[in-house]
Amino acid sequence: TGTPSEGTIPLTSPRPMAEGPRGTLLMATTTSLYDTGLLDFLRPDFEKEFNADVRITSQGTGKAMELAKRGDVDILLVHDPAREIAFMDEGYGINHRCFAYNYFIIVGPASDPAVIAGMKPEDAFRKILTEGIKGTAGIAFVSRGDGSGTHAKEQAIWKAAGFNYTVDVQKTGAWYIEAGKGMGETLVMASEKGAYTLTDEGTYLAFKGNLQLTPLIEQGEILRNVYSAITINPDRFPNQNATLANQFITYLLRDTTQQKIASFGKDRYGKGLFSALQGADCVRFGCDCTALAGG
Amino acid sequence: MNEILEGLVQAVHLIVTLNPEVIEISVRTLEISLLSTAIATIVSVPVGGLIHFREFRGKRVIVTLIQTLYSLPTVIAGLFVFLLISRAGPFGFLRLLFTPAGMVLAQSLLILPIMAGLTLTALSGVDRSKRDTIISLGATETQTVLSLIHEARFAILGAVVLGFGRAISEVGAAMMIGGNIRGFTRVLTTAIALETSMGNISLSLALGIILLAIALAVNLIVMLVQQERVPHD
Amino acid sequence: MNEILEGLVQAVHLIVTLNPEVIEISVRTLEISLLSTAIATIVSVPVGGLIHFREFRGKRVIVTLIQTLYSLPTVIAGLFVFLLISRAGPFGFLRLLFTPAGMVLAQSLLILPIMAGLTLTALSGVDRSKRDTIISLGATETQTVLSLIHEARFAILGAVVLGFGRAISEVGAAMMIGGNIRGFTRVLTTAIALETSMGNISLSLALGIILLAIALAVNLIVMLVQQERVPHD
Amino acid sequence: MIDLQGVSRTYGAHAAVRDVSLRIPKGSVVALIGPSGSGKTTLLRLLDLLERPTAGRYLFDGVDTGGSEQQRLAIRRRIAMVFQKPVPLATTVGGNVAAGLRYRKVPKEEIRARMAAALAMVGLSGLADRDAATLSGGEMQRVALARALVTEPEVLLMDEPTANLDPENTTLIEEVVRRVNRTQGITIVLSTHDMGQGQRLADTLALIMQGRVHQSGRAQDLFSYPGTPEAARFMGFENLLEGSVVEKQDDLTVIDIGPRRITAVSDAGVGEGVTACIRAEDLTLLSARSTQGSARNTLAGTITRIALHGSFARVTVDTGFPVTALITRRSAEEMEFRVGQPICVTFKATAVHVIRRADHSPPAAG
Amino acid sequence: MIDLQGVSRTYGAHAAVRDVSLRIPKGSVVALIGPSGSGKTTLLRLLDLLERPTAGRYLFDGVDTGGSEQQRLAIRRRIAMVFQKPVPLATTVGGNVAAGLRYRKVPKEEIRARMAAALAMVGLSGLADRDAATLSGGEMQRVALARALVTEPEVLLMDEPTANLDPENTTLIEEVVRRVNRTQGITIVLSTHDMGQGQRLADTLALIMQGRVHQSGRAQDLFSYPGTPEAARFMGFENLLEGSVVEKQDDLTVIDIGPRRITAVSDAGVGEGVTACIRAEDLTLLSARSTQGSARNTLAGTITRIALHGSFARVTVDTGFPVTALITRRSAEEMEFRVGQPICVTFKATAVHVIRRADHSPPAAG
Ligand SMILES: Nc1ncnc2c1ncn2[C@@H]1O[C@H](COP(=O)(O)OP(=O)(O)OP(=O)(O)O)[C@@H](O)[C@H]1O
Ligand SMILES: Nc1ncnc2c1ncn2[C@@H]1O[C@H](COP(=O)(O)OP(=O)(O)OP(=O)(O)O)[C@@H](O)[C@H]1O
Ligand SMILES: [Mg+2]
Ligand SMILES: [Mg+2]
Repeated sequence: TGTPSEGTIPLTSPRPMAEGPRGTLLMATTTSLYDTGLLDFLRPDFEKEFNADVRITSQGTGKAMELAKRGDVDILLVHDPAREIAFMDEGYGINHRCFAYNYFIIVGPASDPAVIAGMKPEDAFRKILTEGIKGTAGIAFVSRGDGSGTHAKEQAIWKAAGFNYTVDVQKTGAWYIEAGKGMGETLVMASEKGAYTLTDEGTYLAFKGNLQLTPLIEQGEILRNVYSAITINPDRFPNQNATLANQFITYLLRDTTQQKIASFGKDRYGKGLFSALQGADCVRFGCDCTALAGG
Repeated sequence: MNEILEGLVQAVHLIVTLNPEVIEISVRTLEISLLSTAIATIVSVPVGGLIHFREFRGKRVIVTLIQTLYSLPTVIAGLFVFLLISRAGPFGFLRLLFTPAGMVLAQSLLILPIMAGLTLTALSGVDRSKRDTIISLGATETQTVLSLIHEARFAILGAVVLGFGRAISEVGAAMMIGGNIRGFTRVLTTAIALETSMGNISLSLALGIILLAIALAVNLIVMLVQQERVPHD
Repeated sequence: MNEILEGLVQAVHLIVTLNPEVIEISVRTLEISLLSTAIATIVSVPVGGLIHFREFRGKRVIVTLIQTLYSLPTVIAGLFVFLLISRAGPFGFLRLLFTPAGMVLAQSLLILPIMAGLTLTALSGVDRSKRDTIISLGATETQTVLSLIHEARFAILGAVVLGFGRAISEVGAAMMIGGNIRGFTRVLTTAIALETSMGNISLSLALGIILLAIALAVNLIVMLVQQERVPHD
Repeated sequence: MIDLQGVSRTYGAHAAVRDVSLRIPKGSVVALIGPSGSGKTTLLRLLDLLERPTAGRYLFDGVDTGGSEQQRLAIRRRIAMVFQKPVPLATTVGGNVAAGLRYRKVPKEEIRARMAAALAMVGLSGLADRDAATLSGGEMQRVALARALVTEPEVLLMDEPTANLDPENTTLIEEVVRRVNRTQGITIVLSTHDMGQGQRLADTLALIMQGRVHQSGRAQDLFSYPGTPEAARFMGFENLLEGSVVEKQDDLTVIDIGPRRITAVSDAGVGEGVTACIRAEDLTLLSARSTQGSARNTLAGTITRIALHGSFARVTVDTGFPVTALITRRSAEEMEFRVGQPICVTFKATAVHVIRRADHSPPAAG
Repeated sequence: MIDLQGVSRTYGAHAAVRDVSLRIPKGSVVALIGPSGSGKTTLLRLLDLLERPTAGRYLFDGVDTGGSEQQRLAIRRRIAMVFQKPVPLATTVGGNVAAGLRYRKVPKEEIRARMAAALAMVGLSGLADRDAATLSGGEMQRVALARALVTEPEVLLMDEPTANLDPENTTLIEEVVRRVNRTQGITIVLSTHDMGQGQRLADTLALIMQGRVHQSGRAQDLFSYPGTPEAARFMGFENLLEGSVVEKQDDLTVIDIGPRRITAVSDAGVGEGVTACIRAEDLTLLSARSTQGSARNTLAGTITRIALHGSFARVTVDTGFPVTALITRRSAEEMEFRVGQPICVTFKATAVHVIRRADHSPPAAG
């Protein structure tokens, strides 16, 4: 679990500034989160309330963290728990908070050649690998292969299924395709190749119309996908806009915002893309759930 | 293939309804790429002229290096500028990262070798006898280079048009330096990349068509200007 | 800025240790871009020659359109080819998507306008009296165009070098059509994009340096070939 | 061979060639002469099918040349042209000479042999492997001739072929031209500023002025009987005297030129306005007033100017109007002419070429 | 003004100019003559500081020109050159003429005035606004002269300035050149293939052969007393007779030429090998064997060839060796010369220019 940092800056400001010079909050986020449109949906209210511009650059997880480490942004939004912990341990961030979650799904062609529909994710992966290495026709798995949060999750599933990723999975045959690109393009590739892949639900829903893929596995603890926000440690980079970053995190955790998160996407996809992550759920997912004063 | 048609329809729709976000992005795109092209032209054409005109050791090497930089991937150019202007970099204090000014810088650097190289090629195409005539008429080195540029103006204009095309169409440096920040550094190419990654293929195509329409307008203006001033200098 | 040094060290290390994956990617990159350049040259130089030579209505329009396509974003070119060769597209049955052949196709299309346009510019630079001489000596239309190309060979070689540079350095179409599949369609630019998105800046730079080294080697070979055959044809 | 029917070529508002009709039979040699900018080059470019006339027809060997580019190419391959400012193609001298043969897909070995022969013909055998861009002006002009002749054309067009050549090379080239005309029957049309060359080489001279064929005919006729004062001046008549006929006796005509009268042979009638044209070399100078000799005309005057030109001297005498005589330098020295000296100018009635004013316009079409 | 000291210019293995020493005083007019490819253009390019000599020094007005480009530019601006093949800059005719003044930052209005004056001088006033690329050959040559003269140079270099011009325009240009030389004291160096032009314009002629100054001197001296047989042939001596001196009486020298002997004026000694050079125009033809006249030499022979060239006739007579005489066409017609007819050739002893074999090599440096 992440350790809350003892920042020198108050985690909340007494009252949002309604006037005075307009502030700027630079945010780095992973593409899959930004591409859903959630952040642009949440942004205007914050900007109005806090008299600030939120400038969001969406990048690959690794790149986003690199930007954060170099102090080029004020706040980081990612979904890769292991690396987040490392990031915090190295002292780059403060105020590490979870603010939403959803589930990855495993999609594949409707014909489901490996017959995995409804299986436990770890078992499904094992089955795909066995069939793939055997060379069964029509079995393929497309991996993001780009070190993203989704890729990290995929590796975690392989591990849980009892495989050493680099030895047992990578380069074991044509069945395992390392795409090295974004989620949407990976989905397109899986669709074109009639392959399985692991995807976040939001991107899948956005691309659904152009894909010949159906969700085959939507259940399983291991598929859970938790999104966090981290303020960049202002002690490392003096000019950091940590106040505004913290305000944004506080804003994310507000009940009203949480409701908006939970409702996001309903109008378009008929169901929400994210679940709220405050209150009871919080501790369950191993997040820092201390209440924020004035949030 | 329907998407292409759809894209066309959508492009027309975006244009005629004056979609404010598209207009904002388009204007920014045009500003940044025109400015980059202008800066690169001001630097590269005289530099190309001087390299062409002067004889010095290692000239061939320099020309080959310039031509090698034709192959500079935009991401690498972007990375290079990123390292310079990132907060931890030597010019971090200028706060150029994730700003349009930073994008202009990156794009200028990116198209500089192409424009200098094509200027060199253009000038090599001018007959030696013209150069002799100009020198014999008492031109200084600078005047000679300027006159040679005037003689090769069509080819050099071609180089400028190409530089503009490269600037307006590149995405790597724009993404790396601009960050595709909505309302601030988003340009057509980064918007296209975003829409593509979001699966909005026909919207991507629509934005691509708008980009080409802008390029066409610029080219038409260049063509008209060029036609008007043919015989005079 | 340390990353640049680090990148250089890493590039040297990757090269001297003959890192098998880097070598594989580099060879593929070179193959794909050389092949694309060759195809585009074979198509665009004669086409440029004919457009230059023939007088017809709408010639200026075509030239302007070609120059406009200088601004074609690689992603849009990639998207266009994608729609053609994706499974649902008209040429889906060829199964070119996510194959090196598909990448060659996309890159050829991408650099075609640039090379045709620069060929046009190069030929316009040839003195009218040379053209008259060639025609008067009894050249057919094809022979005239070929002879004019020979007269403008330095500028046209410059166009080819530029086309190669654009092909080897572009990432949009390579990503879209090739898919950056490790061990199959990954090329240097898509690898760079990947490493960058993973935040591996110095590795990205190392790959960029290797790409430029390859381009340099190609340019040096072109330079040597060109020097050897100056006076003869 | 060549039949131009009312051919014009205009550039914008400017008519470079106007309504030219010209027939050039097979095997003949025609020289175009005329002032700078009169349209000679344009006419040759039309003949080489490099331009299409803006009006009129051009028949080559009876075939209309106004057809498709394909048809024009077939005709153009029977013609060769040496340009006024020949440009080298970017290859060797040999490659330049071989170009026309390569276009005609002549076998390699034959090309080599014919190329070498053509270079030898213009006295440049050693230069086959030289980069053509390094040739001197005269060398390039000779290479251009070799390049044209090597294709064995039926018609050879030459635009000032010896303008950049010294007398020796001029003689060489003229001999080559004469030889290919005599032995191979090649029809030749050349433009030249060198009147002597026109006369040495050509059966027919066409005087081009302001885009029109001002006058054409046998070299000797054009030389001796120009049709207009402009033509006369251009053909080297230095003394053009305006006057009117005051007396006639058979064709012996007395012309009143301001203060003096001269006698000429002409069919102009009394009262008619005429221009009397006399060549400088047809005037004789006599030191005394001795009326010796058979010359009809003797005008007394004073020397106003003596200009030495090589082995000749040009002496201008004021006889009421100025006349200029060309005599050998040696005789000028022997007779010790000085400016201001009184002298007699004599010339025969047959030495006067009379142009009737009525003949001037419109200029005779070729 | 100009002082070349042992200047050479080589291109690779080929020496285009070899060890040339030449002094050209201020205000003089020097014509370079010589065969095609002899190095005239290269020499003029050296004089215009377009090339640097590969050996030797070039002093301009006492200043070494081997300095920095800056220094050379300052000198070059005092020189103007008309190229052998003038090229138009891609602008109007006016823009072409104005170019040199623009480079010198002359005020706009002054440029306009001087440009108009220069165009008028070469007879092309109307063409200021024409695209220079559309000019005819001769028009461009005149524009090039205007373009050079408008900068009011101290030295004017001209490479075959009238090669593409008709006689009338040639006269115009020659007059312009003479005028600027006389009135403005401009030093002029020109190359020409037209011997007459060299003599008309130049004080000094330099005969260039194979990159060297073969002989130089007053036009008349070079014309009358060429130093070598090659020079003599180039200077238009058509009759070059090889022989040896067999008798001497004062400077009256009897030379044995194969079957015949001729008498000449020379300081060659008995037994010495010489070349006797006689101009065709210095030979007189007499129909009978009448030994009238003061001419020392009378050779009987038969006419082998008559060639008519304009108003002259070139008659070749076999007198044991062939000699060629140039007479007026009129007298050839009056005396009814025919091939095969026996005839006498006479010439004065002073008409024979004797070149002593010892003088041939090495060629005299200028
Ligand atoms: N770059 C070069 N490389 C080799 N030879 C050259 C080069 N430039 C000139 N030459 C040779 O040098 C010689 C002198 O050339 P130049 O142009 O001075 O002759 P020129 O006397 O002006 O002849 P012309 O009367 O034909 O114009 C020629 O034989 C020419 O071929
Ligand atoms: N494209 C053009 N536009 C306008 N005028 C032109 C064009 N081409 C030629 N002319 C004009 O047409 C006239 C005839 O040109 P042409 O070249 O035939 O003359 P020329 O008799 O060969 O002269 P020269 O003896 O000087 O070579 C010239 O006055 C020239 O300026
Ligand atoms: Mg002409
Ligand atoms: Mg020359």
